[in-house]
Amino acid sequence: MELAVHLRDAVALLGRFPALAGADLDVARGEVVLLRGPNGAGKTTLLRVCAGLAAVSSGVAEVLGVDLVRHRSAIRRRVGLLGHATYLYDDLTVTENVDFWARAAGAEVADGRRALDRLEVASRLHDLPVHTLSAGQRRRVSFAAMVARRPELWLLDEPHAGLDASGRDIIDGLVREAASVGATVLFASHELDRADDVADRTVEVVGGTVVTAPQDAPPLDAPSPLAAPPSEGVASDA
Amino acid sequence: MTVDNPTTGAGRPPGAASEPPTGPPTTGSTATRVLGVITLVGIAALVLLGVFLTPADAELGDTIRILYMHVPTVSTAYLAFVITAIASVMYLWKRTEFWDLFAASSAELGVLFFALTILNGMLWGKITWGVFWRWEPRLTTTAVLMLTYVGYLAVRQIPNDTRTRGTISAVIGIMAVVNIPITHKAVDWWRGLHQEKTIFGTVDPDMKGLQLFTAYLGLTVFLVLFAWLLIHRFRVAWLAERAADVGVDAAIAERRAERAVPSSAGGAS
Amino acid sequence: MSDTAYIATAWIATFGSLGLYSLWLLRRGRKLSRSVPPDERRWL
Amino acid sequence: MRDAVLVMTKDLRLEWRSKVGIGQVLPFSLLVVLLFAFALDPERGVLDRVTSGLFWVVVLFSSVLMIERAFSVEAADGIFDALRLSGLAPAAIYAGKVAALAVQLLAVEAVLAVAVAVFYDTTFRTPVLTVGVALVATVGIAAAGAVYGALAARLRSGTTLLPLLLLPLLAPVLIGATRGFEVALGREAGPGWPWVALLGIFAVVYLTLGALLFRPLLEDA
Repeated sequence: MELAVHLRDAVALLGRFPALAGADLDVARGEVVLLRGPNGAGKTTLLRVCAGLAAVSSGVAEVLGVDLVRHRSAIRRRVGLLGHATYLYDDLTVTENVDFWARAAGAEVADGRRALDRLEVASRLHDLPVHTLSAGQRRRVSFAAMVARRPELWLLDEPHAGLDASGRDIIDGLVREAASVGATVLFASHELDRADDVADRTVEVVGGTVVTAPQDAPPLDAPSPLAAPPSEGVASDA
Repeated sequence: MTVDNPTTGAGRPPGAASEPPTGPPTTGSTATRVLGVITLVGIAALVLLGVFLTPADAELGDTIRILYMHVPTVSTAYLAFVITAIASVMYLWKRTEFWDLFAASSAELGVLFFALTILNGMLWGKITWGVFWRWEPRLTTTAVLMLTYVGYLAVRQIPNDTRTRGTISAVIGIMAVVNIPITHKAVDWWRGLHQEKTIFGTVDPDMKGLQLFTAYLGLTVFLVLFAWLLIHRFRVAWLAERAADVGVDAAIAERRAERAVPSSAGGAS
Repeated sequence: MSDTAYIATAWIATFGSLGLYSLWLLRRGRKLSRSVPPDERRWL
Repeated sequence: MRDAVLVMTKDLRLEWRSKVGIGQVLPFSLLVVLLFAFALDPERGVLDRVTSGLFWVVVLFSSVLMIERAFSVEAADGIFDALRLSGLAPAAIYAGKVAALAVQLLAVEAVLAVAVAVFYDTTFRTPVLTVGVALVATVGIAAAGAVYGALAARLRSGTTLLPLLLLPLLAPVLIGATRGFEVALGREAGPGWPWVALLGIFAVVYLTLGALLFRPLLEDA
């Protein structure tokens, strides 16, 4: 079974702070894996490393057959990342944004519009500048922009955040559909009840490393007040 | 010269040998001591010859004594920026920390030598023109070019991870060095082509005997001095990075410790 | 200030500042060397 | 090439939507033209001697504002990451940004030229040379500006750093463009084309350099 993501003892530094301190992870193609873990555990960095955006300072890191330590920009085109940012130009309208990102990826404008409809972004919003939209609507538009690019590897950082119930259903549907078509999905989430029935497997990220928790691991209680990271003022990610 | 191992970031395999510190306590080494001695002897000779023994110049009078030190200073500065550009290209290609720190060290020396160049130029100007500053081609070019490299050093002060800082510095290092010939040409045309008494006449051929020897002595002394400074500056930069790294292994160990106790301390955020 | 005074200033200022810079470098090197484990010191 | 046009149209549409260039940068440049008039006491005939130099100093300041704006848009909202993932060739993004910047700068320069002609009653005797100098100088400014704009946009104190990095580098452009305009205004004898040639070398050198350097800049700076 060909591996989409293969990490062995991967270390990724944010400044001097080891956001990833030796992570091991194997994800097969077409698998949907949920990343669970407290804030600051390194989930976001793990996703950014898989997207080829964060540098791996030591260890083995191969995504979609590309060695990330040597030339990590090679896989970016084949990866879709959805984070807390919207990745949208505030002053451009919804359609202009989606059209731009679709055509930038070499996809058709029609793909973008279809993705918008899949995300049920009301057509009356299509010609409004993005900054007038609510956070939930913006997240749907950025999700549509990502879907239009048809990435082989979906990296979603708390995709459900800020979405209403119908939005979450749409996203879960899209994730299942993408996995069925052979795409691989890696997503971090705190909504454990909903995420569990979408994900094939759950993996726990703690302290910058991956602990493959058993399927029904007990829910985590709230983390105590957090110790300041040892490095000078580099805030670690969520 | 041992080239750094190909890992790109500052991380290195944990578990370094921890025997008591036996390495040399300073950035000195036999090589630098030899260079150091040669430099000091050379400077002494240069001062002796340049200031006292050589006759005043037929055309430039005593002001040639400043030139003996002035021309080598500016040549070393330009050499420093060429080295920075080459090291920057190598960094963008090889991505090893060695080239990044090498480029930065050379740039810092370049700015120092440019500052001295301007200082000497103004003093020379005071004698020749009676005024510290004239919009004379060489002085103007030096001032403008120095500002582009002050920008280079300013960027390196901004706290950033080493990869980003390295890449941005390399880009500036390359953009700035290409500006040197262009600015030279522009400023020359700007002040018109008539060759007024400029301070940078190449080591003019009609100099002879002792004057010519002193001029070339100056160049060699400054090159050796530059080499000595560059080696030390590079090692200081290298040690600064390693000193910062010392914390990384502890941080990685501490981070992994969180894993053992997942539900109590939680991740640092 | 006579010409020779300017010439003297030029030489003293140049080698003075180079000397100070070198001392600063050596001092900083010595201080940093102490805080770095021995195998870290890489000489050209 | 198609990607470059895509980026350029996106930038120009962004400008058209937000009107920062026309609404803020252009009025700023006209304001500075007035300020210089206040400072230099038009009666004493100083103004017409410094018109071309003043024009280009104003253009340089306006270009810093415009470049800073053009790239702060990209740095916001994680768009820089999206660009890295987008599959757009870095050189295409660079070319698109430079083209968009040049178009906006030329618009500002056109209005500025009218203002200068009116306020300082200057007449551009040889319009062909004037336009030529302006075109080549603007391409040079945009070419160097786009590289520094991209790297300054993601540094924390990038806005204050951009002028320090860019303006010294643009010294040859300021010299070439000013002297080119002096010839165009008929205030200086001699051929104007050497200055255009100098500006041309600057533009070509920095266009190629920018296209080459944008890849590492985008990749992991």
